[in-house]
Amino acid sequence: MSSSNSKSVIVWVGGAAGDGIASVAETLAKACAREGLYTYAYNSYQSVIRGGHVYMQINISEKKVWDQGDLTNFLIALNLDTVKRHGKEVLPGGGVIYNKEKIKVEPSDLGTGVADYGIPSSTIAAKFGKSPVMQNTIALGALAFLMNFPMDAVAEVLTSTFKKKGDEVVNANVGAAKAGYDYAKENFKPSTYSWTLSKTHRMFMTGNQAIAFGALAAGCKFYTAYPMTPASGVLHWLAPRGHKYGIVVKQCEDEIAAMNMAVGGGHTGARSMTATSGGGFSLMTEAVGLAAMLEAPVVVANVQRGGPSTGLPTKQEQGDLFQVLGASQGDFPKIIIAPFTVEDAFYSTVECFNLADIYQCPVILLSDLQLSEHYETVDDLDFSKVKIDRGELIPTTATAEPGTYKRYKDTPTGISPRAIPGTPGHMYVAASDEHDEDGVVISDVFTDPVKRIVMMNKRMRKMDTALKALPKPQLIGPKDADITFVTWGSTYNVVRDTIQTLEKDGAKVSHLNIKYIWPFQAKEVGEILRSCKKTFIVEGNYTGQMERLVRQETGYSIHHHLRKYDGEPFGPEMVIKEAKLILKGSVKVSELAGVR
Amino acid sequence: MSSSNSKSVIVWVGGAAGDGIASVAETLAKACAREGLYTYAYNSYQSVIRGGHVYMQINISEKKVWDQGDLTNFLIALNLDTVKRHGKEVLPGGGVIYNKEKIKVEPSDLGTGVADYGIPSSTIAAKFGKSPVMQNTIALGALAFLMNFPMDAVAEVLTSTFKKKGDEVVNANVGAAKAGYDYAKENFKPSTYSWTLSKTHRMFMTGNQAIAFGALAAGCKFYTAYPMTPASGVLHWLAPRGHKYGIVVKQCEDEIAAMNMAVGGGHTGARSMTATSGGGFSLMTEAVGLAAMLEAPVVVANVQRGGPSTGLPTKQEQGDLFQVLGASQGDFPKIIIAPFTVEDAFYSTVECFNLADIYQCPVILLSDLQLSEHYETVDDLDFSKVKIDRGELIPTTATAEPGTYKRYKDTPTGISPRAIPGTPGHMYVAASDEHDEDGVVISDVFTDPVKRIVMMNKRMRKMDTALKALPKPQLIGPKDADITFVTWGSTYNVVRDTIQTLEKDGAKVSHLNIKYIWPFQAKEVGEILRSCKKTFIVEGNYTGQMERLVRQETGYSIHHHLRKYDGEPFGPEMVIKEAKLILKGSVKVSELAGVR
Amino acid sequence: MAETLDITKFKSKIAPDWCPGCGDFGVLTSLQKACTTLGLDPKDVVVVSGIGCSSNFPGFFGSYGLHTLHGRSVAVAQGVKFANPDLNVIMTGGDGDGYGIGIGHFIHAMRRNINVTYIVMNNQVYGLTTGQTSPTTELGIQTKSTPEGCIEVPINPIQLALVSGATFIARGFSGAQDLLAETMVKAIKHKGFSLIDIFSPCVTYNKKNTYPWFRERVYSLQEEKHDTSNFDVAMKKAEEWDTRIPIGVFYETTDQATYEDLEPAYKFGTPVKQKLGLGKDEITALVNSFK
Amino acid sequence: MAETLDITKFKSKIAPDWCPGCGDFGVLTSLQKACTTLGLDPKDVVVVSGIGCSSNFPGFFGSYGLHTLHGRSVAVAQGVKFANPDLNVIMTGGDGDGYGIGIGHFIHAMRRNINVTYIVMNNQVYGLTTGQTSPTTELGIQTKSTPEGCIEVPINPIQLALVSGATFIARGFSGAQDLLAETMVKAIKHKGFSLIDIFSPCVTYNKKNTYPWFRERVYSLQEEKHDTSNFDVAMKKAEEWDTRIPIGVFYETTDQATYEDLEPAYKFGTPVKQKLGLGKDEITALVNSFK
Ligand SMILES: Cc1ncc(C[n+]2csc(CCOP(=O)(O)OP(=O)(O)O)c2C)c(N)n1
Ligand SMILES: Cc1ncc(C[n+]2csc(CCOP(=O)(O)OP(=O)(O)O)c2C)c(N)n1
Ligand code: SF4
Ligand code: SF4
Ligand SMILES: [Mg+2]
Ligand SMILES: [Mg+2]
Repeated sequence: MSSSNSKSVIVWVGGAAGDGIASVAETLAKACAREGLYTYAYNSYQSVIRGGHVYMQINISEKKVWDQGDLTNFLIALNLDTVKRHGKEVLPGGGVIYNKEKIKVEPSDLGTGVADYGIPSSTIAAKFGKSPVMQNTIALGALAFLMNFPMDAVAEVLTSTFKKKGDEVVNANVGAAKAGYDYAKENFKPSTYSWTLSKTHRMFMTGNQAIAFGALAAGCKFYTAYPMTPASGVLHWLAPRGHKYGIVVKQCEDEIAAMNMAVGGGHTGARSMTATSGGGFSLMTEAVGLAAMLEAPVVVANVQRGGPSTGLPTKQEQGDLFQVLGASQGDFPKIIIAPFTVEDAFYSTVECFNLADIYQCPVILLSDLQLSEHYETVDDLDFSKVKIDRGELIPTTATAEPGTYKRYKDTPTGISPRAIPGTPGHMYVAASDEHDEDGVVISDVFTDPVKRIVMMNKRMRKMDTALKALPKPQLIGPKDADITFVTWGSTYNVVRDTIQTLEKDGAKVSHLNIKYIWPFQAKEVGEILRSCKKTFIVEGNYTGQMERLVRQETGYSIHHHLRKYDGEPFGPEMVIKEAKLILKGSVKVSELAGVR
Repeated sequence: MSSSNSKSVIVWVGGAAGDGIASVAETLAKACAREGLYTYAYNSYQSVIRGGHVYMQINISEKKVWDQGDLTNFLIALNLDTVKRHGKEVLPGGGVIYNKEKIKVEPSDLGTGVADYGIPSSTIAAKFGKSPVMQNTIALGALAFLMNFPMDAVAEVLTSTFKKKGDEVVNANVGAAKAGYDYAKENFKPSTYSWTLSKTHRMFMTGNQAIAFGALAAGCKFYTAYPMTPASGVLHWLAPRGHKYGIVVKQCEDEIAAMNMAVGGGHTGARSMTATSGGGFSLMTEAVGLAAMLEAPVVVANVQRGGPSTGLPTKQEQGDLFQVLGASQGDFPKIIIAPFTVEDAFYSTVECFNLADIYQCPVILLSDLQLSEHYETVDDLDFSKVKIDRGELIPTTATAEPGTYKRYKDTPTGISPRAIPGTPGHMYVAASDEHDEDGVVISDVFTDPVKRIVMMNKRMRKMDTALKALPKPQLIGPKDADITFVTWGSTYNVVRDTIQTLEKDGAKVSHLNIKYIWPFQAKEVGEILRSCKKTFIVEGNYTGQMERLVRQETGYSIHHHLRKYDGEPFGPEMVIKEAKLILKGSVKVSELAGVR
Repeated sequence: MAETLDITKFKSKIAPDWCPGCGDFGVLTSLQKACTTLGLDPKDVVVVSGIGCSSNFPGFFGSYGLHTLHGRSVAVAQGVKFANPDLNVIMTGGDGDGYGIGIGHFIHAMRRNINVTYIVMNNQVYGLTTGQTSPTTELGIQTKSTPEGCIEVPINPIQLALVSGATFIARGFSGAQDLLAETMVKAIKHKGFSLIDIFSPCVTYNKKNTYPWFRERVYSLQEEKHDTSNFDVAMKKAEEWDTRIPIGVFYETTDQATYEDLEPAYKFGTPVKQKLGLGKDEITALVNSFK
Repeated sequence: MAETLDITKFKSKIAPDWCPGCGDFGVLTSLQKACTTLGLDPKDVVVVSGIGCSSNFPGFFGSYGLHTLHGRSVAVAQGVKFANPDLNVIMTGGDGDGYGIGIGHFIHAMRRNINVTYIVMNNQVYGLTTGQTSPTTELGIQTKSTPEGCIEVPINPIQLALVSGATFIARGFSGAQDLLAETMVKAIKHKGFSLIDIFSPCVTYNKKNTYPWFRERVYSLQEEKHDTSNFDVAMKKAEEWDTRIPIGVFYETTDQATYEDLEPAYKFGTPVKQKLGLGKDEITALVNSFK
């Protein structure tokens, strides 16, 4: 977070939906990224198309930034509401940038040591056409001066952004930004900031874009979806690329269709995926079990948002862990992976497609709103790590003696060589009813208990095989740490940030992030946690779902927890505070911790 | 089970679907019930309308019978297939009854000491009309002689069954039964059985009928359903009674409609219920979360069958525990109850309606095929226990200052007095989006984190309130037992049976049945289990779902388990065998047992 | 409809947060007018919606309301009506909500001819999710999910309703409020399932089917003396698009019994108003039926 | 159709376990005849069903098959077709499966005019679940779930298909096998969505709509020289019931482009046959697009 690092700055841009906040923020973040700074931008928006209160938090630094931070150095306020809500959250030494011809700010709106950067934006904007968002560009220019950031970098981004709209628009925007910069130079005190700009061009992307990019890289040929926040970003990125890369991108009538179509596509041999959030996932669960029974590869992403029910459609939560674990009736093989960074979301998605093909089962990518929708600078991806493994797929050129092929052959690994429709001599019927090795259903004439057990064991054996092959969980940090953090999904990041601070203060800290949620790596996770002094899980839900899952699978009860379910992401400050209390020993351990 | 009790007998009736097995079995069981004997009948059938192999296992005794038993004393075989499959499962001293003019039985088909009771049924049947099922009636008559059961009792049941069809049919059936009785008397050796017949008339019903009857008694006014085995029995019992008791019984277009309609009905003030099995429940999950968020009372039964997916549609399993626990996204209040006997299914259903009204949340009745579909003699129900509690329901005659009523008032119990549509002055909008105490959604303009937390806590607090009020789990048997059984749902019964046998052999045995699954009574269950020497859970699924849930909620790992997932119910023999090995100490305890 | 109408009774304390100019404003006012004209008591009206911009409707309307799940308003609303047929049940939602994910409930509810009114704010796009294709999006239209243009033939809600057993079928335009309010009055009065498909322009995400676009094309069936009892003509009229687009009542019949007429359980009265529990004799009879 | 036709190629090793006399037997033989007549290779045929007696169909048919979820055959089948448009995709199922729980997928698939064939064994009852009402059960019919008689107007699948964009719409009767097989040949040949609604009597649970009942009533549209290009006449014909019931092709058009014609991604070839992964230049371009 900024305060702990002088070479960084936090900027908030606040206003109403439709005020063009995203574009201000994106221009700023892109400019920083291109100059070689790291940025992390989290947009706090509402379930409304126009109006409401929206604010984007942009954390900028020379070193990698892990989260949106806590308070802000600069607040660009596009309406009075924003000043009233956040004026007091600006750090001393910072200030509030706004159009003083539109908004009247009282000194009492701001904390002490916070500068009033009112600008006559309307007057200035008038020179550059009558687009209402022009005053945003002016504010951006002023900000550039105040954070001592090269104006040209901003101009460059504006130019590339608007060039398709023609020189006039480009010049207007660049002009407005410069005018804002100049006004600030003349009227505000010079900036205390100084930057060493590496100029390294980094990618700037969201978790959803990383997932979509990963799907494209993995050879996804069939993407189905029904729009749902916060998963729609995947659809929006893939839709315009489908016709460029030969991917059938299909918006369906509902999530039931999206999932069942994806199962059909996967069964037929096309790498298939769908994505949704908890509400849509509810409707997909029946087909998750179908995929498991047909042994059809399919990838389904659940991007979690605030629940229950429609809940908080645009807010952060990690409350669907039990839902994905309990998706569909009965016992069946499934793989659940929770990506934890934007980069990892890319690699994990590729991995999901491989695992789906190898184990011929549904693979659930469990993301969350913060991970999927926040923007972040990403160091270059390593494409040599992108390998495509189709598993035991029988070539469509193969032939077989009619009647000899057993689609569901009972094998030591549980994996049966898979033929797709169109392959000569391998005809079979894939059935959701229990069936024999050759696929013939056994539930109609006589449900042979012996055959049933063989097939159940064969399917479940795939999970034992997977458990052996999956990368093992790793404890980051010293073996003898005084405190061990446990995380999953996006909370990994705020905890990395926290740990840097704690280590600066000399604490010995370690960290276990749980990425492979199912099959659960009970032996390894249990051993790691039992070797730790004080364990502390940080997760974004009410009931402590991961904490419970860990106990269920390992018998180990984590000592301490910090849970959040108000819709807003964790900030480092609250995590640090709790961790320090725990280190001090002033937090009592949870009831079950230690009991057998 | 029979072998351990001379005053009992087991009869199997086997043939193909459509052979009229159910009616033979029902006549026999009814006759026994009317004479004061206890009976338990389990039908092993297939997912086919005609043909396939079906057999009904009827366990009859002077004392309460807990299950279908293991092997049989008499086998009524309606086709050769039945002889081939079960001939060897007849106990010495017993025999096989069949039509020797239709079936050719080899001595090698039967075990030693098993009598061949072939009857020229076709010839005899000819005298009583040409209905093919007449030979079943003849076999029944023969059986009456062989088990030394009063012929009149059988005649009486046949008479009452067929009286609506006219004297001719009655006489034909009674005649055929008598003829079978007489033929047996002349040709077979006299029976060794003797009965003390109390003549107590007992009810004879299935678990589904008990659930349906319970719903009727509880004042269910709206029952929605989409047909699904093994839950359809509830619909089939209620449908013809709807117009007699003022219940709207509605078959819907799918389970999504069934559940959402029930939520609408419950919200409006009618006690509403729906029932399905795992596949249909998958489709209902989204609306389970809806009910929780609207705080609408609704009862939904999931009658489990063999999974995954379509799986084993007509077979027993307890594999949906995780599914109901993970039903719908996010954290929300819900109550899950697993009835364990036919009587308890009746009382539990009544209880579900009360809890739904009191806690204004979805209540899930988690039954299973064996419990719901087996027939059993039931001692008279105690209707003084049937109380109707609508909870904090505001009378529709009440009035209030416009704008003063808060539907979701934050209260110490979490329960907010509830007004239903039509009540003057209490208008509000119930929303699936997060809302304020007055119901106004907070997710559009500004998702106030403080309000969000208040509402989450208020809803979840209802579960703390419920935990205090729910009946506490009780350990049956001595505190110092050498072994403690843990069960849920129908396995309670086979374990009761097992315990009787073990106690005869002098073992000290106790038993904990878990009826209230959610909110989980962690404190009590944990204390009880930790006070036991050897714990042993018997459940019908592959992954040991209840064993895992117990560990998740209590941190306690049960020492031993017996799991079954082949579709057939547990028989006492296999449970006894395992229990004895455990008592001997010759079974190693499960890995996690004992570890912290 | 008299402009002097005082509709405050049906206003809620919440100001609609639709985009300025959104077609849904006109639908809201029209329903407030209609319910006022009908002299309904707000406590006896239940407005049930799904999820979507249009589905935020109940929050802005002064009566009992339910804001349910995306696509489920028709299912939940039927539950409300089954439980208490004395209530006026009105469903409000969008084209995606009703004709996309919710189409199954829509069609089966019409078969039942259950006495409810369904108001669909059809903007031919998914608004709340920021502009994807909908079941009524025209061929070739570019949206976030169909950047190369929509390639699925749009649903024709009127024809679908005609062949599915709805007994009152109309279309409205939020730019023609008085006609819309009148149509709503008829629809709510009608005994049986009534549908009003309403052109309610999305000013933010639908750049083709705008107010002007509709104004140039719509005409009133009633002004043209359209015979609302003629099924075949209604089918033909429902084909018109592109150049001239009819609004008003397409079809209306009372020959078909309503669900309320046929449901035998209602002879015991309104379910929510019945006393609960079994009498002694009922218990004995039921217990004996198991013996 | 030549009786000498050798259909063994399309027989599976499993003997159907339908009740003796079930209408589905005739449908099975007819499809075997049709596929043989068309000279299809079983490896290129995928039969996709839901759950129900009729949905056990794929198990008895000699080709690739999918036995999916109740009501989802049309969704899964479209996934198969999207992934590999070179396959002949045929959906088989029941009235409950297709017109009840599955009606949403059915209607939206027709809008897409995707090139698949849907064969519905319509017995107007739920067979596998032992005889409850179905969306095509006639008014007044008593079933396990409607002991007082069905009170919902039955679905009219032909009219529903007509207004929903299906481009080949026919009806068959399993008691008229040759006509049925011929109709199937046309349907499979047709480019676009083809529906054949088939009267396939349930001898166990439907005591009204039996073989004799249909035999007395059905007549061939083709024999009556019905104009299959006339939408309005097709609508009228689809109203006929009670006394005379038409079978054969109601409506057929090739004016409407198929989904396969319009989906831009197909210019890269059949999805399952494309090579996977990105090239160096593609990677660079994509990476830069994020900078
Ligand atoms: C099960 C489920 N799927 C998806 C969504 C996301 N969602 C919310 S509104 C909406 C569509 C809105 O379109 P429409 O019904 O036409 O209403 P409009 O916003 O256009 O008025 C969708 C897909 C959801 N809330 N629930
Ligand atoms: C989600 C779900 N709901 C319900 C069922 C139970 N079920 C199996 S078949 C069937 C209906 C069968 O009727 P239909 O589709 O007409 O086929 P038929 O047996 O008449 O040929 C139902 C309700 C199921 N398998 N899955
Ligand atoms: S997005 Fe469209 S539909 Fe939604 S409120 Fe704005 S204008 Fe209305
Ligand atoms: S029950 Fe009906 S549909 Fe099912 S197999 Fe028998 S006759 Fe056919
Ligand atoms: Mg819309
Ligand atoms: Mg049917």
